[in-house]
Amino acid sequence: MVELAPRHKYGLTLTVPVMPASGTFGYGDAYQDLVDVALLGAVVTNPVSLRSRRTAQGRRIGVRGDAFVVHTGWPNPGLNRVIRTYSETWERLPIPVIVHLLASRPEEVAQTAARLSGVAGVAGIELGFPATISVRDARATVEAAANEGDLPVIAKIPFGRVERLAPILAAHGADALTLTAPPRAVLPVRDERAGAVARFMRGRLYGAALFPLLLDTLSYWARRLPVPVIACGGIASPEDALACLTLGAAAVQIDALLWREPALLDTVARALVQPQKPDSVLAESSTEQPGMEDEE
Amino acid sequence: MVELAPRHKYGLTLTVPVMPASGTFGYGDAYQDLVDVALLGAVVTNPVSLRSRRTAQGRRIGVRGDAFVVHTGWPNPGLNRVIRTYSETWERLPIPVIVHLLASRPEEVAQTAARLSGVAGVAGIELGFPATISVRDARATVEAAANEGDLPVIAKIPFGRVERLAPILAAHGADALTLTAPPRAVLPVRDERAGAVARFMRGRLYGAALFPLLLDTLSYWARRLPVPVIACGGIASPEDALACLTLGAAAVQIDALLWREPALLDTVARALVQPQKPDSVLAESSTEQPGMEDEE
Amino acid sequence: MVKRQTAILRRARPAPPFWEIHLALEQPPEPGAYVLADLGGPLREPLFPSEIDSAGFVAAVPPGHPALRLLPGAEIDVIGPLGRGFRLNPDGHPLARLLLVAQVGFLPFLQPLFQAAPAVALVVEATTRAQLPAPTRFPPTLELTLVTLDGSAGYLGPLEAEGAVPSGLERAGPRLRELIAWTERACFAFELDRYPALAQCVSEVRIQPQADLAQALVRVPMPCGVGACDACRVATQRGERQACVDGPVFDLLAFRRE
Amino acid sequence: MVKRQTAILRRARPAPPFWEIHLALEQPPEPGAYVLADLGGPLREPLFPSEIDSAGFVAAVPPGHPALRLLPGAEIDVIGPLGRGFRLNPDGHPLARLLLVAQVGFLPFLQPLFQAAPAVALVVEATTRAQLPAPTRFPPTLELTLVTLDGSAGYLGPLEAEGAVPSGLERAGPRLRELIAWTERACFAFELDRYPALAQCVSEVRIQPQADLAQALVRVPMPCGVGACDACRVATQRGERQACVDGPVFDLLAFRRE
Ligand SMILES: Cc1cc2nc3c(=O)[nH]c(=O)nc-3n(C[C@H](O)[C@H](O)[C@H](O)COP(=O)(O)OP(=O)(O)OC[C@H]3O[C@@H](n4cnc5c(N)ncnc54)[C@H](O)[C@@H]3O)c2cc1C
Ligand SMILES: Cc1cc2nc3c(=O)[nH]c(=O)nc-3n(C[C@H](O)[C@H](O)[C@H](O)COP(=O)(O)OP(=O)(O)OC[C@H]3O[C@@H](n4cnc5c(N)ncnc54)[C@H](O)[C@@H]3O)c2cc1C
Ligand SMILES: Cc1cc2nc3c(=O)[nH]c(=O)nc-3n(C[C@H](O)[C@H](O)[C@H](O)COP(=O)(O)O)c2cc1C
Ligand SMILES: Cc1cc2nc3c(=O)[nH]c(=O)nc-3n(C[C@H](O)[C@H](O)[C@H](O)COP(=O)(O)O)c2cc1C
Ligand code: FES
Ligand code: FES
Repeated sequence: MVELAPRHKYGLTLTVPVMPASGTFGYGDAYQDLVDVALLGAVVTNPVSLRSRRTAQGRRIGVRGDAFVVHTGWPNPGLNRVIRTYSETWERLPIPVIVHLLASRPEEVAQTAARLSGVAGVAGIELGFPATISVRDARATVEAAANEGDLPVIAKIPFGRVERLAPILAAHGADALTLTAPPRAVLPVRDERAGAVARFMRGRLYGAALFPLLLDTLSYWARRLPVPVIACGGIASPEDALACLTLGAAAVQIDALLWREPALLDTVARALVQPQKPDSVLAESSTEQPGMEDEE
Repeated sequence: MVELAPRHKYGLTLTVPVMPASGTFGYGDAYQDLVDVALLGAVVTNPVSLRSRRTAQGRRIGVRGDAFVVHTGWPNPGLNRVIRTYSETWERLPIPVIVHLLASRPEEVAQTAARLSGVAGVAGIELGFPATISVRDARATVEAAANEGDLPVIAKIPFGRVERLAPILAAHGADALTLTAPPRAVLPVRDERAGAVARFMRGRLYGAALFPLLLDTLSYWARRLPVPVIACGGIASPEDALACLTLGAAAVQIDALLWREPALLDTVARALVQPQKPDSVLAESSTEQPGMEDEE
Repeated sequence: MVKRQTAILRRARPAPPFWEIHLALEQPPEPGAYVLADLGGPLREPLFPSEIDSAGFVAAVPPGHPALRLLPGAEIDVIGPLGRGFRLNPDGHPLARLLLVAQVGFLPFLQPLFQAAPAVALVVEATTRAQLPAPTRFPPTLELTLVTLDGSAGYLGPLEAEGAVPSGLERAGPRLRELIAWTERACFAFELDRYPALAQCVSEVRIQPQADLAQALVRVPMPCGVGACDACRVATQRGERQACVDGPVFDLLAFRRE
Repeated sequence: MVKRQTAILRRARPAPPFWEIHLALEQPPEPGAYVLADLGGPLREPLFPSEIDSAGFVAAVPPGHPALRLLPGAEIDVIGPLGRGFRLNPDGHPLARLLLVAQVGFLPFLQPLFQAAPAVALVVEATTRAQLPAPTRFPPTLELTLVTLDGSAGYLGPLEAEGAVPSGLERAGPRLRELIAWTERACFAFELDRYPALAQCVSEVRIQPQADLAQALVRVPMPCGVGACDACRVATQRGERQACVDGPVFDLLAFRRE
């Protein structure tokens, strides 16, 4: 059992500290044939906006070694249609549903959070921000979500903005923080017809190579923030997930690496649900000060 | 021909905009059997400190997919011994030598820069900073290097600190900027004897997967900074190097990927020395506003 | 849909430039449907059947495809079958006449349909003569129409173009329309951006076409295959659809311009 | 040192747990020296010779080693030969007596020396009996001393330990000292952290040892192999040295504690 919203009146309790990351798992039932959601702690939905959004133009996927760039523009049919389409699924799911909201203007987020508070099965909100959002706007957005809805609010911090955003959002209404959203990335696009690199694509970067950056951020921030931290970014195995918990994360999100290996979600969940024996993986260092080989 | 220090009285002119990154190529002659340095624009030395530094304790190398973490502690015998050992090599090399200095206290950097100004073959200084250096210290360090020595000064910006450091250092004496130093990273270390993940290592992350992050940074910053920008981070091919130049970089550094493929340096140099024909790779977008598929 | 380990039975190159990879699979995908295979990259790759047999299916892939790093005997992990393939006899009664239309690189997607009806006509469009497959490669029952963009062989393409042509050449458009008028079903395999104009051709010839009269296979990246990632969305007349689950085969007329 | 393409000639497992990979190479590395091979990972891997022949050399690698992803016939890219290997006859005159001492996992590094002198003694230390190689694997001329850390076979290790032992067991230390007193040259292959104590043993037995009397192969990561990256530095009595170019074989006594 892990409590992701200890300061919230209802709380947000997970039996297992594992969930998919927003944008990778659909709205709850896309993976029903391949993933046993009952083993997970929660489901986080794909991003939802108040009004519908269309798919982005241009190249959607670019592969770079074992990393890849994804560019979708977060298409979705808008809040009301998402609720109409999926509320039955959410009610039926045996685990809490966290709806990821694309944080736009605070008034809109207020409206959205209020609307979601009544929906059965929905146990929390995760807010996603544009990568370059100002501290002021991010704070106003979190406050709006916390004040106008009655659901726990998780803020997903853009990559590279932890220092500036995380402490402030934790102080202004965020019940938990997800560290971090995938980094923004640019990749040359090979135009196969022209046979030359003529354009670039912009998108979010995924890959196991990002995991060492996540651990670096966790190693400094997880124990300095006053709210639970959810680790996200390149987690590729149960050992990775345990390393995140050791460095102070309360839970983990498995991101787009699950597309290659959907079973990763269940595998990680099974590994984390077992009580950790004293001599188990990572146990040596799961103390307050995990064993870094060198302080430098 | 590319001028890396247009504001400097001597300048720093390269015939080809390609060089190895500090920490990957030794002090000039380590790769003499495998790389034809005459093809390169410059050599950047391994980091040098005023006093000698010992090798770091603990695990030095950790591999993560196609990325890897390196932890050396920047061992070096100190400035005077480095000069004694390598000044003949530097004088003999047919290309400019840029000495990378570990930026510690401004007084030390002032001393170091002054000492290097007299050394034959040395055409510039690149300053490296601790990842968490304060803006004030970084600025004082750059000012000290620029005022006390008479060599062009390149500041290598720590990963994730571009926004806060680059504009200020460019305004206070940096003739050029290297974007960026490798990110700090943490990786679980599997203790083979114990058979369990018991510790973590900290170091700098290298890998082709970092290149999309470099391009993202360049796409925004290269044309907004008032000094030439040297691109560094995961460049793995001539196409990558051309993409950097297209996005506004004046030159590129090839980093630790050259360990696997030392020929990469010469390959990139050969590709960049050829005058680019109008219909060549990337030409379509080598305008002021390179073609991003989407502004989002 | 299931996830399972399968083996590569055989690799051959009977029809260059494509390589054929024979995969063992109990429940192979239907024509136009696919499996997602873990071929060692960070994302799975879709494999479409170019032949289906009792052991599994054959995927024909272009040179450089990641599947070619694997040797016969290699075990690979596939998820599938996935997606909706071609729908050839929706009313239950078998087809008499079938039209297949493809750009040459997409020919393997239609290959399992080469003998799907007593009368099958195939239109292949290539940039130039050298890219066209030898007519001997096709079953003799197939009525073949060749089209090149430079007029170096067969009709002059592109298929949807109109207007005057240099003497000695004949436009492909009228021939295509003839075949569309003739057929009971038409299956297209082209880059997505060709479909609006091809849909236009069909709707000009067949005034009140029934649903699925003309079908179009859409090839876009499909990282997840189950409707989770939204990377495969395509715009249709009825709104956006996911190629991975709503397709990859759509009613061609869904791509008509307003 | 050169960079070249080479081929894997053969793969076999005559001496489990190691796999033997036979590489074609005109100028193979000497015993204790190495090549850096591109085996598909982001960093090259060192390959040390366990046998050297006219076609090239054999590298014996443990299970799971990235070289095992490659099949015979595969082309690989190697840089080398690199580093300083064992120095067996510095004065030009051939050795009569040679001592080899290794932890069992490092045995392949010493294998090319098994017949390097008329009289060769080999000391192998393993955790337990099951890890020890069968004596039949060694040339009959080799004088074999087995050591286990749990006393399940041979002498009781570790080699450098002293003090009382349970009855029925015999400490390995005195036997090692005997052999050190006897030999003209001693070659060690252990984890780096064992060398200070082993150096201590040697300096206790041989009062004024000549340089390179005892030599130690150091296995640390060597990403560049040419002295450029400083990842392979090891502390010696004369300051830090680079294992890749100053070693991998060092004078054991350089690792003595002050
Ligand atoms: C050893 C260590 C000491 C630190 N000391 C301080 C401190 O004294 N005061 C403080 O406010 N913060 C400190 N930090 C935190 C650091 O400044 C970053 O805020 C933190 O790494 C999270 O990075 P981010 O906000 O950029 O988010 P991320 O998305 O994690 O950033 C991506 C990467 O950028 C790098 N990065 C970004 N900003 C910085 C930065 N300012 N410094 C170093 N790396 C950065 C990180 O390596 C990170 O991996 C420290 C971090 C570490 C690892
Ligand atoms: C489309 C776009 C619009 C931008 N608009 C502005 C602007 O209006 N004002 C401005 O001052 N800067 C802007 N930036 C710059 C941005 O804030 C970062 O400074 C820049 O990406 C360099 O990142 P870094 O300093 O963290 O260095 P890096 O080492 O490159 O940081 C690593 C990664 O962290 C991410 N990152 C770090 N900080 C930020 C941040 N503040 N915002 C977004 N991503 C970040 C980047 O994605 C980068 O890839 C913009 C960047 C982009 C790509
Ligand atoms: C209103 C708005 C909200 C956003 N919210 C998120 C978010 O929730 N999560 C995120 O990663 N990026 C968010 N972004 C940031 C990105 O800049 C970008 O829109 C998003 O990452 C789309 O990814 P793509 O590259 O797949 O199109 C948001 C952008 C906008 C305009
Ligand atoms: C005085 C000092 C100077 C530093 N200069 C640099 C530098 O020039 N380049 C860099 O990448 N990191 C620099 N660092 C930052 C790092 O925190 C770290 O010391 C360095 O990256 C060592 O890498 P390692 O992980 O291989 O030990 C410096 C640190 C100190 C203490
Ligand atoms: S491939 Fe992921 S939604 Fe279609
Ligand atoms: S391996 Fe790079 S210096 Fe030795």
